[in-house]
Amino acid sequence: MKIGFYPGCSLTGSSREYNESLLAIAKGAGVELCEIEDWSCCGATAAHNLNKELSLSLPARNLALAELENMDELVVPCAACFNRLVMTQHELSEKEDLKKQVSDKLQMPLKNNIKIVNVLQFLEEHIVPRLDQLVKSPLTIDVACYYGCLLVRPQKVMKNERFEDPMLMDVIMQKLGANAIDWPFKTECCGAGFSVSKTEIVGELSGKIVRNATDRGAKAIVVACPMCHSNLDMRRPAINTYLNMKMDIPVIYITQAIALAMGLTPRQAGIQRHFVPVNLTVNR
Amino acid sequence: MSKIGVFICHCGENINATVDCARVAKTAGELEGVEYSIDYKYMCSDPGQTLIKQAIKEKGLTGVVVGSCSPRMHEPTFRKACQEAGLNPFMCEMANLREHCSWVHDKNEATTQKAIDLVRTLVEKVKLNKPLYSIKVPVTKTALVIGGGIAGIQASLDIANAGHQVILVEKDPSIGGHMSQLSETFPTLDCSQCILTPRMVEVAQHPNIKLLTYAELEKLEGSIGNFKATIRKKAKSIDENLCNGCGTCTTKCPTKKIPSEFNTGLGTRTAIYVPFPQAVPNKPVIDKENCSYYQKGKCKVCEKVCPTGAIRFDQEDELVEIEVGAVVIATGFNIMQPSEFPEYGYGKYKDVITGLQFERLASASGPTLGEIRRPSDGKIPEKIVFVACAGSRDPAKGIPYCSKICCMYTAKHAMLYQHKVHHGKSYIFYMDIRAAGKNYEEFVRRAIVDDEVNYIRGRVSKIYEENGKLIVRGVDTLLNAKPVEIEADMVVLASAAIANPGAEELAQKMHVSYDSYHFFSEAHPKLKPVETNTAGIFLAGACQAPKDIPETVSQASGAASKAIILFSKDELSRDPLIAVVNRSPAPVFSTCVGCFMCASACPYQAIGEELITNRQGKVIKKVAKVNPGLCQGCGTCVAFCRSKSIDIQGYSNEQMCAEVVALLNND
Amino acid sequence: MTEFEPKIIAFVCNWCTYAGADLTGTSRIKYAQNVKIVRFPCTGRIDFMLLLKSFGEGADGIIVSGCHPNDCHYTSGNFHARRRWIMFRGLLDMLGIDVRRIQYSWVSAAEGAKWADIVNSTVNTIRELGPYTEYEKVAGYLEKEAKQ
Amino acid sequence: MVDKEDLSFKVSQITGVNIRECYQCGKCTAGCPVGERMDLRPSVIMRMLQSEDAALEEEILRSKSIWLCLTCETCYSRCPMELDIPKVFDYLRGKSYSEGKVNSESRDIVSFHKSFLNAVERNGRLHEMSLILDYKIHTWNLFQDVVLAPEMYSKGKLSILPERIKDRKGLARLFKYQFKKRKS
Amino acid sequence: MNELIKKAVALLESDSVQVIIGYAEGTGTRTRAIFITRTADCENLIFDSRCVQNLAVYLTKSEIKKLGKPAIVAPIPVLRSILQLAVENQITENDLVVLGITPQSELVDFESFAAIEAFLSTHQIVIEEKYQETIREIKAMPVTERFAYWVKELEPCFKCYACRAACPLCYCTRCTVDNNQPQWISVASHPLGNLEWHIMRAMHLAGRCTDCEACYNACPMSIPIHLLTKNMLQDVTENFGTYGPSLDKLNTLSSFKPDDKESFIR
Repeated sequence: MKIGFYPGCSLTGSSREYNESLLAIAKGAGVELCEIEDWSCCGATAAHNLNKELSLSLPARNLALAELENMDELVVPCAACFNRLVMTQHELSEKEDLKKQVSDKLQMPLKNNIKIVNVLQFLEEHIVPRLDQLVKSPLTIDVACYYGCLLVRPQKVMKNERFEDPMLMDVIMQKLGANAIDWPFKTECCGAGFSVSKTEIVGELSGKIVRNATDRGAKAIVVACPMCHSNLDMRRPAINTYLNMKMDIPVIYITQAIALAMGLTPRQAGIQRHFVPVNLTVNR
Repeated sequence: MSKIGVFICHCGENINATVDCARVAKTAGELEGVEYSIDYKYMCSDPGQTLIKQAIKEKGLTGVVVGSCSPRMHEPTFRKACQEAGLNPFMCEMANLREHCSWVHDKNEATTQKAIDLVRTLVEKVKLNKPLYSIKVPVTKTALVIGGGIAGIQASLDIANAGHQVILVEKDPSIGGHMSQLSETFPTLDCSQCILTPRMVEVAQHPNIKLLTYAELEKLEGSIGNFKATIRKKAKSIDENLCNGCGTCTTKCPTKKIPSEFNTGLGTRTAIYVPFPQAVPNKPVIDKENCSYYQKGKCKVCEKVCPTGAIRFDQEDELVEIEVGAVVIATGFNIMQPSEFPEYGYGKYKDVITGLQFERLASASGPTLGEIRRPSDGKIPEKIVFVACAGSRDPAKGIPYCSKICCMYTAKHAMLYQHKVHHGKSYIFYMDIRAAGKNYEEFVRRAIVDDEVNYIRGRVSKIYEENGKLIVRGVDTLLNAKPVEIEADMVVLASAAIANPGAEELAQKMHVSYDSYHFFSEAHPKLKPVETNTAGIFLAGACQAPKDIPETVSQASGAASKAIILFSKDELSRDPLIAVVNRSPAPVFSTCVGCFMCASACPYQAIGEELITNRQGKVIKKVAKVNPGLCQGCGTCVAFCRSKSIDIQGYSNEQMCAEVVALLNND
Repeated sequence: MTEFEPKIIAFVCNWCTYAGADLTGTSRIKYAQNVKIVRFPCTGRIDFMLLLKSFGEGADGIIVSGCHPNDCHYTSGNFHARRRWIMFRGLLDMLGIDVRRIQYSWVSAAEGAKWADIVNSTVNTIRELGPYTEYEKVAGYLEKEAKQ
Repeated sequence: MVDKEDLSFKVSQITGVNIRECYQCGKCTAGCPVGERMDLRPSVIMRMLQSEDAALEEEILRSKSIWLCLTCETCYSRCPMELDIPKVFDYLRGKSYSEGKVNSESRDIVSFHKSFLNAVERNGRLHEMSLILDYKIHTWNLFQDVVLAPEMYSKGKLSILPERIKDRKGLARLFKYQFKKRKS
Repeated sequence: MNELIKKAVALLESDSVQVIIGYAEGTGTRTRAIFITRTADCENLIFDSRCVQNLAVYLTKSEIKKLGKPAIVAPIPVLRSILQLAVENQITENDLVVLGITPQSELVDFESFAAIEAFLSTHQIVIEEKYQETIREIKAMPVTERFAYWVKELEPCFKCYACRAACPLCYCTRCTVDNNQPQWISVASHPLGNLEWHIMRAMHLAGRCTDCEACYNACPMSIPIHLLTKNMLQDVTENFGTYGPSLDKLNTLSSFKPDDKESFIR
């Protein structure tokens, strides 16, 4: 089985540590990820908001490339890219004429049937079954698993049974030895694409999330989305301004948590790249 | 030879405006076997009917075709007219020249030609009609009432008071239903149990009512006037004749932590229990699922303490067969399940409760003795939020309909809360206030104006807990859709009324139809609101659709009166349009080969066996036989029979074939 | 040459579609005259032999209609009918009898407009398919015989 | 002049969302993370579309709300009528943008999106540094985030040189391309 | 098949049965059905691959019934027919002794019909690939061409009803084709009458036919009427799941599921 890999732009830049930690655990677990040759940006919210055509053709280009490389499934760790790819696949599968138009423009065949998986689905299928052997130093802290919007919505396409209270990440964290707390902000929005243009909105929305996690005793917030991460971590000054207090709860990627539990060094997991210092040695 | 009379009705101008009635009559008159043909302005009028009657007598007609409106309209009229003139009523057929012709086509040659075709078709059919005679069926004057809530209680008392026997079957250990759980009732705020319990006692003491609690319908066979019901009496594990209801066993039972169904999980009960103090019958049952003896083989405390020796651990379910003439279904409703509200945290947060749970909190007989205390810590909530339409009018949750009772009980809940917690603040999120009923609107206004309940028009999107408060995120659509956040101590969801689990299965057992939400369907939404599609089975209360107490009681009395009307005659007369298995001279006797596939296709189990014996009494053939009391005349067996050995009177193979041939050969 | 007027026979149950067609009338919704109704107690009663007979007698098209699933007055006649139609349709298709010439439908007593729509669309379909000459040729032997 | 086939009709036609199904319960607004900040809240916009009033429709296209929407889909996931409000907003944004009706206070959001697409058009992948520079030039918002950049760089989160894809010709084709327009 | 002969002798000697229905040498290389009432004739019994006639047809014939209780030599197609006849209330377990024969030509005893069903569950009806192919080809024809094909195929039929006589499931006292009130189908062997007859025959076998091919083997004109029933068999499997006679399953057409799927009802 050939597992394709679409990193997306963030993972080559501001979310480099997400990429590093994912590849590190895949390697550690002996799972090969094949990066799509010459992949391009999915268009993100920008194309989605301004240019309907691009919002379909950009993701479709990557799907077509993955098909050309005969990939059986495609891992898309960035939740935003994942959402765009899945939504594109969904829309094109419902509209045959549109699919043909896009395929013509790409000058590539498009079967539009590749299985697209997000990082949690990937972990569940390929890493979780091996966790028993892989976990060397269990994490013994209380964590708040934060899913954000893009992994669970729209419910009709994502088909998550517990879209108000997803549990997949919680289950993985429990397997790493951590205690995933029950909290109500799992799927609240962090402010997403407004990081640069409306930073004060991010401050408020992410602030509420950070505050609730802290209030409920979490010692770290675990995420699976570069946008969520940059808003909760890099935008901490805006958060602190909104909350009028200094919050120091760290935000880590689920892949980093696994990497650490597997005994990789914090540097291998890319922890040093965070704005909010990470110290996970606090015992419960 | 056939002597058919054809009578073409103009229906004023209704038919004649587009169909040339005179020509239809004239053309029909030329058909072979037609003795007499005429058109007339109003065939259903007295003179019109006289025309038919006279023709029957004077011309010696053997069959009649009336070309007029739909047979669904006037077939009984014209058949009766024929009968009065001495012609067997089943020798009369109708051609539908109005609904199926003149009203749906423009005036032209093709329309008249179609009318001629329709008349010719029915003429060919009627030539093959045979005189038929109504079937008389005796009536068993006992009613089966299923469900012992207020609907079943009312229906039982009405039928019993009319002098007929009633068997009331209730699945729980006590009758009383949801009404017994309610605190006070809108719009008068009288205590629910105070008005209900006298009725419950009346049922128990009525000489004409036989009460079977802890029992369920297992099977229903037969048809109107003569049903045979099998009732499963679940083992109560006590001898009811010996038990005197002293209650020693329930106080001594060591298993005490079972969530009480009656108190909607807000209180507990023992394994041997009486659901509530006023229960009828006031005798306990053992809940086998939770009893230590049944589960682990040890205990028997109840047996030791019982002064009359009434405990029977070895009791088994008992099946009893009863014969009844009518059935009233009064199985009530249920409320939507907690798992359906993930965004409201129901099931996750203890202080998010349903309206029914609030009823128990507000009830003087409830777990808090009528004080409004929240389930998590027993504190009196200072701020309480009611959410109307929790599930109702919500297609995404599978319930597009309005549950009808929530607007009123939510107003009542807020009112009761304000009466009991004077300094408290209450909020109701609502979409519309539906208060159509006597004194209902006034009641809601009182809640708003006098009791200062805050009505906020908008739905709640999410409820979550933060710092010990329930944060309710809603909206006020009347303030330019301003988002509203309330920090509440308790939230009450007016969760949707849904059909009882098992309603579908019960409907199938009784062959009554049900809607897509599993509420039982009435025979006609306007004119037959208490009848079902199955004759002799009637509906009462919320099993048909959500409804409040006054409406339920009215419908129950309606259903009861339908049963009483049925019982007012000693025998029923039914149309003889039923299936028959053919008979032929020896040695064939019948062309039926006895494969009995018709029997498995019959929806009414109306097909049985008949043994054909020779003179020495030796069985020479086993063939199918239709029970005329059970057959409803659908004809499924007829279409299925390979050798055409079974046929249906009034729609026989010959008749239908003749119609097809006549209809298609018009040149 | 006059336009081809399809001859269409409709087999309907008394409780749903017949009543639905009555409602079409009461609602004064117009439809083509080509379709003529034969009333049956239930779709369960509609024998496949009658459908066959109809083609033999020169029908260009057939409509078979009854209560929606779960709405049958006799609770299950329409379910039996549906199975029979599935099998019959498969057989006819195998034999090259044009299944497009038989329109099956569920029309309830409340669906007056749907009945008109079924009638009109069936008439249009049959109009497009033209007279059922292939079958007529086969059935024609009968007439020839009769004439001889 | 009121065009009977105007906005609400087109919305329904193109998005497949039947505006008439909205019964104004407000659950979308109640759950919207930016509902407080919106000038026209989701349920109000739905109501305005139902009105078929050209003046109100114009107001929608010029509103801040459509640009404030985060497309978090919370409204859609909880809507009792299962109306895809985000899809409606997508359409409204597209229309507002193409007709030059973007609210002046929302131009920074649009500028950001434009800068983003510019950056992608150049290289095929997003180069965050270029994006931020481009955005700053277009909005004259030169000092925003000035503190973040050095730290990002020091943590290895900003690369100076962009990554470029090989098939830039194919990419250019996509950027030029417009779907065959439906009859409008 | 000495074992078979021994068994037959024993059955007749003990008077457990009065007649053995089996196969014997016929003219030329063909085999024929024999009805043995005397032990002496038992040695005529044979069984080999040439014995393809479906003997179950005799179980419902009154002439055979008169001879007394039968034992029947039953290879797989016969076993299937026996089971279907049992389902249709035409025979009971006490009415006959079944001398089952496996595909390896071994003799098996069956205590009950249920045992036959259990045995047959490991020998499901399978439509051979060559027939599937032919059916696919026919169905691929344009509809008018397909109709013409069948009209032509059915043309040689002269309504000898050998197909009916050979079919174990055509046991009606009076066939509908012989019913003239009403005249359901044209009796003459012209194209319409032939078409109607074969449609009716196939429909009457819907969900019942056990694919023994006796009809086709009996047809003097070798009309491929078995393709019609094989096609129906495929339709049954496709639409309603598994196929084959079963004691506790209701017949395909006299039963239903509320969620039966179709795509053609509007």
